[in-house]
Amino acid sequence: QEYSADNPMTVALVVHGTLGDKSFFDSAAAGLVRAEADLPVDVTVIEAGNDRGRWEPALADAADQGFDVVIAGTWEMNGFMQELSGEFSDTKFIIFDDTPDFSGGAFPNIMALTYRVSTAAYLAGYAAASVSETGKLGEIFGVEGATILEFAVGFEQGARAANPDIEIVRAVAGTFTDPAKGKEIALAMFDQGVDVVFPIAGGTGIGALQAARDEGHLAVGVDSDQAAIFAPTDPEQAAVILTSVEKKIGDSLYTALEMTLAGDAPYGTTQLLGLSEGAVGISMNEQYETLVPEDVRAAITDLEAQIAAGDIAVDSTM
Amino acid sequence: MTDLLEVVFSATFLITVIRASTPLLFATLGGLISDLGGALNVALEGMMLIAALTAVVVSVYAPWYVGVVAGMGAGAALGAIMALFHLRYKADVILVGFAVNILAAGGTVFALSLATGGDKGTSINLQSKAIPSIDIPAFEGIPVLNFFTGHSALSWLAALSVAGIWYFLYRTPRGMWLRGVGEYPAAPEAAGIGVNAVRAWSLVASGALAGLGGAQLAMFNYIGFTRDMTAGRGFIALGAVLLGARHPVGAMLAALLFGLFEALSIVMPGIFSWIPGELVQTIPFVVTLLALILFSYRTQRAERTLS
Amino acid sequence: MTDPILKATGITRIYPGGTVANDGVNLTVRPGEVHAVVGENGAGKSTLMKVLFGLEKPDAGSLTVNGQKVDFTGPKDAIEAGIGMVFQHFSLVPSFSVYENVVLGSEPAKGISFDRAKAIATVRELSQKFRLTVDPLPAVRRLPVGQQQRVEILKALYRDAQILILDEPTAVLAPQEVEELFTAIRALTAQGRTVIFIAHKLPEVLEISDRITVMRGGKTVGEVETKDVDESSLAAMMVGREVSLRVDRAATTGERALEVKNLRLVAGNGVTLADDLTLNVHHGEILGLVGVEGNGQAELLEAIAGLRPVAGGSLTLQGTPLDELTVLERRDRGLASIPEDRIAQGLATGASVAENLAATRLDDPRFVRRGILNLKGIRDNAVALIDRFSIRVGGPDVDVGTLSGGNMQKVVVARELSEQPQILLVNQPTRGVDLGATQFIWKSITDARDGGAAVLLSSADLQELLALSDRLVVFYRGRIVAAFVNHAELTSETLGAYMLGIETQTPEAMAGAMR
Amino acid sequence: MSSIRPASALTEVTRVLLAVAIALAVAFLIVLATSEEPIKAFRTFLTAPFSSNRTRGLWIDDVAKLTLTGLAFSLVFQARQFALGVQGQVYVGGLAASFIALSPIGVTPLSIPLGMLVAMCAGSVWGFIPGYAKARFGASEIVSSLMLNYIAIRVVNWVIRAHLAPPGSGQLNSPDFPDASVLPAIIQGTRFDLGIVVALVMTGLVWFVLYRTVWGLKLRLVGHNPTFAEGAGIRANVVMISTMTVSGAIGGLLGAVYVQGRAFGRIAIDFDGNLAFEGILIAIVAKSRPLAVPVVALAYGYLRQGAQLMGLRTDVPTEILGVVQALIILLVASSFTLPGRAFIARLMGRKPEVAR
Ligand SMILES: Nc1ncnc2c1ncn2[C@@H]1O[C@H](COP(=O)(O)OP(=O)(O)OP(=O)(O)O)[C@@H](O)[C@H]1O
Ligand SMILES: Nc1ncnc2c1ncn2[C@@H]1O[C@H](COP(=O)(O)OP(=O)(O)OP(=O)(O)O)[C@@H](O)[C@H]1O
Ligand SMILES: [Mg+2]
Ligand SMILES: [Mg+2]
Repeated sequence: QEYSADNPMTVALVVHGTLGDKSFFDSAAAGLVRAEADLPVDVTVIEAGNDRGRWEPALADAADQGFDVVIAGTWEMNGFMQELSGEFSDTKFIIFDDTPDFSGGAFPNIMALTYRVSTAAYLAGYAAASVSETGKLGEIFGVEGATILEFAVGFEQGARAANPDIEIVRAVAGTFTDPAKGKEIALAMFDQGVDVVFPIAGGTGIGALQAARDEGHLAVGVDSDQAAIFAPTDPEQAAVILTSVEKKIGDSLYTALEMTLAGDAPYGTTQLLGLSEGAVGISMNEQYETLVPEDVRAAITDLEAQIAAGDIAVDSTM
Repeated sequence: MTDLLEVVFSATFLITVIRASTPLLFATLGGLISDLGGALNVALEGMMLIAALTAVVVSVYAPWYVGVVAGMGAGAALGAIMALFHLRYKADVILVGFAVNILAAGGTVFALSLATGGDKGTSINLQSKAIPSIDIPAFEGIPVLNFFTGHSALSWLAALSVAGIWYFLYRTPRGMWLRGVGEYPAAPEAAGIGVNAVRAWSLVASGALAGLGGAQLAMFNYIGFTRDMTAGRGFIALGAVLLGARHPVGAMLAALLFGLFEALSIVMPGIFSWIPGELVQTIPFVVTLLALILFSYRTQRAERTLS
Repeated sequence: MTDPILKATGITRIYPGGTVANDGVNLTVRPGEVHAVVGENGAGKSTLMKVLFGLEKPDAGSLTVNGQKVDFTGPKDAIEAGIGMVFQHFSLVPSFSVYENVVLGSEPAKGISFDRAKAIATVRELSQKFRLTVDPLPAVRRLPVGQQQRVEILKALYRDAQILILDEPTAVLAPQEVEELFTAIRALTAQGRTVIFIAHKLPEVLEISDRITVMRGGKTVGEVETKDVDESSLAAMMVGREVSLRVDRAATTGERALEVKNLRLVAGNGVTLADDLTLNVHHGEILGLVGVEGNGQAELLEAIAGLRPVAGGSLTLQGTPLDELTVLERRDRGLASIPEDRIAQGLATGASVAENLAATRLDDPRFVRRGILNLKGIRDNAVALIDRFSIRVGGPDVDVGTLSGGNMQKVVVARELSEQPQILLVNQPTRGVDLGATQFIWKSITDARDGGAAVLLSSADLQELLALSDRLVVFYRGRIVAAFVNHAELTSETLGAYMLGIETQTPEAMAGAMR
Repeated sequence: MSSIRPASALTEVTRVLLAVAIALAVAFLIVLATSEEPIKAFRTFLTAPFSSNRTRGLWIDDVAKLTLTGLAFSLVFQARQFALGVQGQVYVGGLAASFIALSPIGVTPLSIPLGMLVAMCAGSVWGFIPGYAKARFGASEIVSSLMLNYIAIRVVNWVIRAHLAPPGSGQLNSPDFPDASVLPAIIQGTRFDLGIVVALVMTGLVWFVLYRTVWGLKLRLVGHNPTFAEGAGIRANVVMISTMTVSGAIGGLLGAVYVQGRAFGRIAIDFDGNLAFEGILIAIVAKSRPLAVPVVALAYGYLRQGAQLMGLRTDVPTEILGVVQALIILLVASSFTLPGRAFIARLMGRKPEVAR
């Protein structure tokens, strides 16, 4: 089928939560907005909200409404998508951050995008441990979920690579929506000697970033280039984010739509995207250059190459 | 264990306790005022939430104190709405309170998305302001005295409010009216006091205080608004009212107790990493429950003693 | 003839629900007089007073005070016009002190603070001036009823009331206290104040008032000079017919039914409510419990009913110790109870008449089989009782809360007396109930007695006690201070002296009346 | 509380309909002011739930759940208790049912009934605690039941994450239940499952228990006047505790219907989506009458589903439903016809109406 500006491909992104997390979903939505501007696609973002009971209906509703491509993310939506893919065999589905089991030619209309995010987190962990003066890092989790731990294992491995004696404390906030709590946790961590925090906790994590700003400590951003997000409105906040572990969901979705339009998208397979594909990485921005010393940056560039080449095996939960 | 003790007795921990207690204390005082007037205010949660959003949005365009006053005003307005439905239209005050909570849960997200242009999670693309902390450099580093520096301006206001409310309740005529209305409304009614007016004002004051709590939460504890950011604090405050034996000083002690446990639940994961996070998070609620039972038991006995 | 200080013309008040409580009522009160308003229950007296005090807005009619037409929107306006009111039910904040209650609403202030010293001094001064002795400092809930009433009057005087409305002030007082109240009323009128006085006891009305307005069925049926009427002519005006409230006393009494020995009742804090109570009640007699409210009679009844723990001594029912039995087990043994407050204790308003009539017998196979309700049985029972006790009600399924007070009381009486009880506890059976219903309830109680019930009767109305009881015991401060076998010469004055602790019987005299 | 006033059924229904109409009108005004496509949005709101088998299934699934929570609240409200613990009971009940489903019994036909039974037991324990705390210590059931909700949610979430989720997956839900542990669908491929039957049976049961058994009569008498009930030989405390316990069992059952239902068929963290609380609204509008509960749930479930589909398909956020809910509660709970009544009752010497 040929799509054109007059007859665009209709695409729905089903967000199982809401936009405004400044990381995960916003990144996906931003990629699609870019796609809408550049490509003959018509994008609708559907926010399913935080009620788990509504996620499956939201996805089904999108399929039901006849969108050409339906996109959703993570293991939370994976199962629902697998169930729907049979009923809506003419619809194309893209799942990011998780994959179904394609063996035996199952799910020919699903394309999975997964990210070796631990590789990027490795680099961030290396940077964080290198700039830490106290030798103590803190991680704040929204919940102890798979996607969250994928960041943590890489981050911790990288940190140890930089400083074998590094001490890392973990805390679980139990929520992605309580920034006050994230802030308190970070403040408590700073009080216990932590000087770099890595919040992987959505809105809760934003509170932790704010604590770093207020206390003059450092933080590592997550999912998107969070320094860039804050720079226009809150430069002080941006100035303490030494780098971010980016999962370039938006970019990868853009590419996936491009391929779909061109007709060469590998539906029925998993795309494992890592450092070499540019789908994950750390933000090498102005703040990074200021906060991370020259020699560490050089070492990181080196490590990046080694990981890409497979010389360093980075842990993964997947 | 020694780690825990070390942390607990540090000045920063005490400051954390004060910070965590301040929103609770305001809400508790709010609950106290309306409870003494005879109306149990279960809407503290919703009032705080709406006040938090109002404070944040207003402080984008105005100085911080205007934001605080706006939050207070939003709470007071909700109190007035409650008064209208409860007193004028005779709706049960608990139901009215729940209506306010439901309105707040949905309405704030709706309003936030309008204010931020579609953001339903947080207000971080709004540049809201913070309540300044009052630092006394001379005290820093001096044991005991360092406890008095670095608190939010509203924490001091909260402490003053405790004294003010105590004075109001037990030393002024209007305070006497309020207590009389709560205890036996027929008496002030017959004395020509507008019972409904007193109740209405108590709800408005209750809302204003809860509003201050919301402002502190969104302009100091965390700077900005996120959905459901009150996270049950309004209900804990309700427990604190009962726990504080319906007295402002008791309310303060109860709020501090909860602040203490909230702060503990924050530092504990760093120290006892083996305890699951979810279980640590139950601490404030378990403490509320146990304290409630204990105090109810004691007041029950005290009341028997009186009759 | 002086100009009236207060004049109500054509007052009509229709309550939501359609009760015409006042129907074109006229009232003229002259300065410095004691003006009594009398009428049966529900005649509309209280409603009229509430209109005078601004608590009810009349649907029609007008009020003038001192020749000025007034239109009250609330008690505040009435107070400003110089009207004070003491309610049938006191309006005092229990935990507040006497002086706080007196000044509540118009407190003396120093700056923004309440000026306690001044309040206390003012209250002292007022109580001396009007001979209403009361200590300003204690909390009112610690005061006896008579003193609480003085606080109420002081409240009105503190607001400089020129016209003082007293709604049934004597109902709760012992005869001696009534005398004290009358002294105070005379002191008031001597100083130029006017008093409007409502009472059901006609001798009192005749003693204290100068003029009387009689109401019936929401209308004024006449205004007379007190000196021109006597008790029977007044009663005839009120009721519209002759009434007699005579009952026959029991000639014989049977077995001992209930033994109370050295009973001690204690509040939760250890304060003694009653001590060393010893008395017996026999089948076929009515034992009257005399005493000012709050002297332990009600607590004794509660203890017998099983609603209050016993701290010492014993209660024995036909030889069985009562203290191990639950409320239900006591009821199964034939205990029945007509409690003091029908709405608070006697009924489940909101449930139907039929459900209320069955509520105390939920183990009766007529009503419940294997935990399942027998709706027909419950209904049939109600239909029968409604008929037998002539309860005025639309049907057994009507919500009991919509009945009039007298009919509510009949529901309670019907339930408790539907089966012949062995022990009957009765507290204030006719409070707020009119003559017709009173007659019926008295008859029901004496019928139960004649059927063999041992009856304990407590009432604030001494006439009621004297009319019904075979024997009487007097309570004072939780102890029994006197006992009498009822006889024609026994007067309420005699009883009153014991009730107030002015006199105490010798143990021998008491033993004579203690069977 | 509700249902004190004797008002004819007809005026009651009129009042509720008026309240709903006003609430919808306000919602429409808000949509008009904020949406780019107000007409489409509002049409979606009002028609979408009935548009397909799938959406009808969603609607009926909600109705089943709303009915159960409405019943649980009605029961405690009839006894004049303000216990708000249904949410916590849903969690412990859901967890209990999941244990059965994930055990070897899970593949047998026994799984569903046994799961429901165990869930009811768990829920009743959770209902018993505030009841006992109130009867024995006088602890406010409002506060204690809310605290128990928070505790249940967190503890259950922990069990799911740490013990039920497939090890190492980092997922926040259990594996899917075996088919024998999932309620059969009544309309294939939709959420229209056995849950609605369970809810309707429960409605009949609650009605029967309340109006046809002696326990129900005692419960209502205690609700009307506990002092009187004591004097009549009914042990009010026992009734109070048992009421909260039974209501807890219904809450637990709802938990089972949640996890066994076609919507889930497994247990996940935070699974109730705050629906349990909406039972308060159902109970209020139904005046705590069990037979009215499913009717109210049917109508309210429709609005709820409409709001959600509007949230998915248009630019109007689902959260507008909060405004509609709040208005309905306010308007239904208010009395516009009898102002000043409580005040008169007070002066007539009736007990002053205490706030609760
Ligand atoms: N608030 C009310 N609502 C409806 N009806 C009422 C109300 N108050 C009183 N009534 C009714 O109005 C009538 C007059 O009552 P009112 O209290 O004035 O009588 P009363 O003469 O004072 O009687 P009592 O001697 O018993 O005090 C009665 O039928 C009563 O039931
Ligand atoms: N507080 C009240 N609210 C509403 N209606 C009331 C109230 N009090 C009384 N009524 C109604 O007023 C009417 C008259 O009451 P009232 O007590 O005068 O009855 P009654 O005709 O004198 O009967 P009885 O002789 O049994 O007292 C009754 O129908 C009663 O339902
Ligand atoms: Mg009457
Ligand atoms: Mg009267």
